[in-house]
Amino acid sequence: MKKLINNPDNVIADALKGIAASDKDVRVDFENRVIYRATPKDGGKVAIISGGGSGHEPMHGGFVGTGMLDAACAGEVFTSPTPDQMLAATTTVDNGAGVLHIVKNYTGDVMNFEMAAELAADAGIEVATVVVADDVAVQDSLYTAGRRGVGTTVLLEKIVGAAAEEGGDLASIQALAQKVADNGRSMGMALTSCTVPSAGKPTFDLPENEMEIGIGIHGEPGRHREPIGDAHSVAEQLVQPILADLDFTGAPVIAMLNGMGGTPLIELYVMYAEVIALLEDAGVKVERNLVGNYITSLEMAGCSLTLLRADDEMIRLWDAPVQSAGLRWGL
Amino acid sequence: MKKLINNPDNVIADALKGIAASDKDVRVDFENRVIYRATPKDGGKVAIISGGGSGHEPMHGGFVGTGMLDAACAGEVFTSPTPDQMLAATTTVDNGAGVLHIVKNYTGDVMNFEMAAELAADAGIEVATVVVADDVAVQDSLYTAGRRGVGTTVLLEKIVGAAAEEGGDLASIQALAQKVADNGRSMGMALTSCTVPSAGKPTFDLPENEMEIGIGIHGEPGRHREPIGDAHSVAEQLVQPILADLDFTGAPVIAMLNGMGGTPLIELYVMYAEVIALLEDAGVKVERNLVGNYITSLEMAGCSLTLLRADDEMIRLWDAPVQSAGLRWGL
Amino acid sequence: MSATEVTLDQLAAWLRRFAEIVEQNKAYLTDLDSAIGDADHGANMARGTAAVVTHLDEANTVDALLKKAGMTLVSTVGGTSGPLYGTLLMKMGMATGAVTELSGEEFSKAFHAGLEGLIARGKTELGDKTMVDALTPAIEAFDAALADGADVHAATESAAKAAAAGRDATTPLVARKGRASYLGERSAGHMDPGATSSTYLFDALAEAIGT
Amino acid sequence: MSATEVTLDQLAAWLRRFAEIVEQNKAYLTDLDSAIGDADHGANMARGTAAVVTHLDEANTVDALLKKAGMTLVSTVGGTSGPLYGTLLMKMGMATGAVTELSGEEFSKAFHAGLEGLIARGKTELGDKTMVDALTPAIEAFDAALADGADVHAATESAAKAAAAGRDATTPLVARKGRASYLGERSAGHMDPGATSSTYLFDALAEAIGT
Ligand SMILES: Nc1ncnc2c1ncn2[C@@H]1O[C@H](COP(=O)(O)OP(=O)(O)O)[C@@H](O)[C@H]1O
Ligand SMILES: Nc1ncnc2c1ncn2[C@@H]1O[C@H](COP(=O)(O)OP(=O)(O)O)[C@@H](O)[C@H]1O
Ligand SMILES: [Mg+2]
Ligand SMILES: [Mg+2]
Ligand SMILES: [Mg+2]
Ligand SMILES: [Mg+2]
Repeated sequence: MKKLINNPDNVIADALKGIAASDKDVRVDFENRVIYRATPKDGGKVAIISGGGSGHEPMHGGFVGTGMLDAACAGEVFTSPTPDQMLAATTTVDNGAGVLHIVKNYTGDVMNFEMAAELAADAGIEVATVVVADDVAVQDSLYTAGRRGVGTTVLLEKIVGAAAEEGGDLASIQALAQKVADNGRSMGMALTSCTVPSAGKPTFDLPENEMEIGIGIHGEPGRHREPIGDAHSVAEQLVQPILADLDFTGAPVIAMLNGMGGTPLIELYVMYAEVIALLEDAGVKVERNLVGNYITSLEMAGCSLTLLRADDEMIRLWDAPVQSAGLRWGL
Repeated sequence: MKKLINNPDNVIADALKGIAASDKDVRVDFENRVIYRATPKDGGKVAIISGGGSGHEPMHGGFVGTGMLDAACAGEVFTSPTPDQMLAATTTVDNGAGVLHIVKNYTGDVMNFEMAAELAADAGIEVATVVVADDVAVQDSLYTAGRRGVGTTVLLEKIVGAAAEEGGDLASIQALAQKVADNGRSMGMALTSCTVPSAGKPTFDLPENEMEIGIGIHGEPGRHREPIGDAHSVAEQLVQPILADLDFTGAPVIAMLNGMGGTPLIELYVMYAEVIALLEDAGVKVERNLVGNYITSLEMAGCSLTLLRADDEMIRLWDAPVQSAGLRWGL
Repeated sequence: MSATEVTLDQLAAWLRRFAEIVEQNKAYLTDLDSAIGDADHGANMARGTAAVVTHLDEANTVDALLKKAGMTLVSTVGGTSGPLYGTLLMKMGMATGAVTELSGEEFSKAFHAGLEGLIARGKTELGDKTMVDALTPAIEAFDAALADGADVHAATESAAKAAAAGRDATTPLVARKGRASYLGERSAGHMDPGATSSTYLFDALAEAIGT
Repeated sequence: MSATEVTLDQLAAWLRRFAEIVEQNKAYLTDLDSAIGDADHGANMARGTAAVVTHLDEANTVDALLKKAGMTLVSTVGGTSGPLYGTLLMKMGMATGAVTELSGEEFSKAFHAGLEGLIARGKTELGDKTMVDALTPAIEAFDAALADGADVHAATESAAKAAAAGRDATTPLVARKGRASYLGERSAGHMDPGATSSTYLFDALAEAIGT
């Protein structure tokens, strides 16, 4: 295992120290492993909390800041945080206007956030929850855990964060969050596996000439394997299932081409050129975009595409100022 | 070779398409492979140009924008651009106030920029040049090519870009650039090799339990190999040679902990925590920092540390607004 | 010697032994989770059970012991197994009362309460390829053995055997819950990690009561 | 047949053959550059020499041919080898004048002019472990053969042999220029990639004039 770490069991604690040392705009609660804004917004702002397993940096801690999250809970690598952490975060950030929990649709995340919400409600805090389940790689059905929550989470945190900054109330923020969740779709692929530090070896073996289509951000196997294609054919395998799942024409679209952590930026640009050409052919109008590492899977090489069928209001909120380690503009 | 590309010979052309599609703040000259600001600053501003081999993204193209570069020339992967490219860029951006060429100290880069400067001078354009040679891994001597230019380039482009934005003249800008170059030091290491697309295989083999200390950003071998240590001992091997080379106490320091392209952000934070602890012990006061991928080496796993012994003026210029794909704040 | 009661000490020994077996099989659990999940089940269970062990001396009653163990799992594990194993033990504790030993019947009642809580939390059914597929037959076998007149120790041995059979039966199944469900048909042919760690719960119990 | 002149066609054939040999040895040159450089020398030289070939028909005189070839290398290669090989050919062209053939002596004069330009651009000396270590002995051998009364073809064959010997002699050297110099003592034991591509220049010349 080739990693720049100390003890594999201390990766989260060690990384939080680095985050605290490098980012003066956040405050880290080391005991509860929660990252807060250094200067919370005062007044009756709805607070926005997210969290999940670590190993997806900059998500979520890197999105704590003005115009985005109020707090993020860091779980162990690929393991959802515990209810205690989320309860601590919820209690701390509540301003009386209520708290939105942004949850990615994994059994663990959903259950732990659920328990935290129950405890917070007990303590008299109003909590609303949005669950992101946007990964079209997963064949959805009533009898499964549903789709995984992936890239749309990033776009949702930005848009909802801006709305909260403007002073929306909890009900309207939750409705907006649900709308974003309903209109986002993602699809990912991997060239190589990630290695969970405590496991000490790659989660899966992918032969030198193969790729995995439909990979999850925790290294969960995807739809199938096949020989590595060129950027153009990989782009087709990301774009097609997304467009087959939801109509993205006739609305402004926000696109994110996301690196899984081990993909050079130059390759993401090559992929983005292919993706945008396919979307243009399909009559999809991308009005805003992100190209880079936003929701990663440790050192995995690969990428994912997220499309959000937005509206003018979402675009306006997208453009609103944001100042976090991971996203920063307009301020 | 596991890469998201089409034909290995077209990587630069393809990536430039993606850059043009994703970043509305730049304009790409595909023929000359130059990235320009979409809206050049008018008036008599000194123009700042950089360039070099590709594969180090976001450097340099990602640093084109308000408060930083006016243009960047993209060479083939790890191959300096040609004089034609730099001449085209120089001619285009010159406003009458002259042009600064930012060059990293590699024989190819120096020679190609030199030829471009000769041709530009012939065309009546005032060109000044700063050469960055900050890599302490290289044992310097009068009889070698000198030190490699690495991370200080990023800090220099930011600081000098801000000074040019404020309207400094070419002589003062060149003096500032030289001062930054003289006061920056870097040291890097790798856990894995990069793979040049046209080569099709890793530049070097590094056994599963070994790391290379003093690696270059083109996969040039470093000082030595040794068994992988923990983050703490790796941090020591980066910090010590830098502090041994220049006194960083008694001045505000800007630190950059840079990922080589394939290193997860969580590991960079673990490393940064170790680095900052060592610097504190040594009495070095880090006033500003960057942690992330800024000057990469394709998919190489590893990191580099850059320290700049700054002064109040440099810190002020560092804090000045910048709006580029790779660095963005204050705007 | 025929054991009719399970003592507080035996229950503490049970959780201690559970932690040991999990620690010994940490890499194996993670390997199973690598195939159809995210390669953390071993680390999750080892972290949680080790934390449970540090609190075993604090409890003077069975309910306190089990509730504390459950809460410790919930607050140290995270992921899917934290809330589920945590709920199992917490609900067991809530079902026993402040006693210092349990009869076989009382133990069975606690198990059922725990399993029900786990199933409610996880919204699972038997056959979804989860830990429930090992826990359910184990508890049923425990009951059946007691009904057949077996002592508690013998009943835990039956439970352990049934848990193992339930675990083995997860291999051909297509997962319908948890992370493995994302795989669809590709989840078939792999043993479920959570069902595997559940067998350790009964192995540990049989050992703790046997000694 | 004893060749005393080198024709424009032979010079075009030379550069065409150089491009072929480079293309055939592209991976090898890159391998050599991987060991002590940045793994691009094969791609650099192949890209540049292929571009040179597309312009060979445009020139009617030796100087035009060589200058265009040199400029093409400069504007398509980049890196270290672009300006250096480019300067070599440009300066050779500047030294010949608008002729359609060169005598052995004229060719030698051109070579010297080219090498001088290259050395001035690269600030190198013999023994720095660069292409100069193959080019210098090759040109000296060319002169010596002519002085010994050899015809131009035989002289190019001597030059090619000397280039190869010069290339081999780079192996034990510690690099003092270029990217390999960063390695210090670790550069010893590796053949220089640029010296290797330089030998192809003379191999190609011997073949082009021999035919
Ligand atoms: N809904 C559920 N109900 C019961 N058990 C479940 C459910 N979902 C998953 N599991 C169990 O959890 C195990 C995985 O646990 P673990 O790897 O620790 O959590 P995660 O999947 O969050 O990484 C699975 O092997 C399965 O036995
Ligand atoms: N200063 C110099 N003078 C002459 N030749 C040089 C010099 N520096 C390097 N070289 C030659 O250039 C070769 C490397 O060329 P190439 O790999 O194309 O360029 P780069 O080093 O820029 O990647 C070396 O093998 C060496 O022969
Ligand atoms: Mg997990
Ligand atoms: Mg090069
Ligand atoms: Mg798991
Ligand atoms: Mg090279």
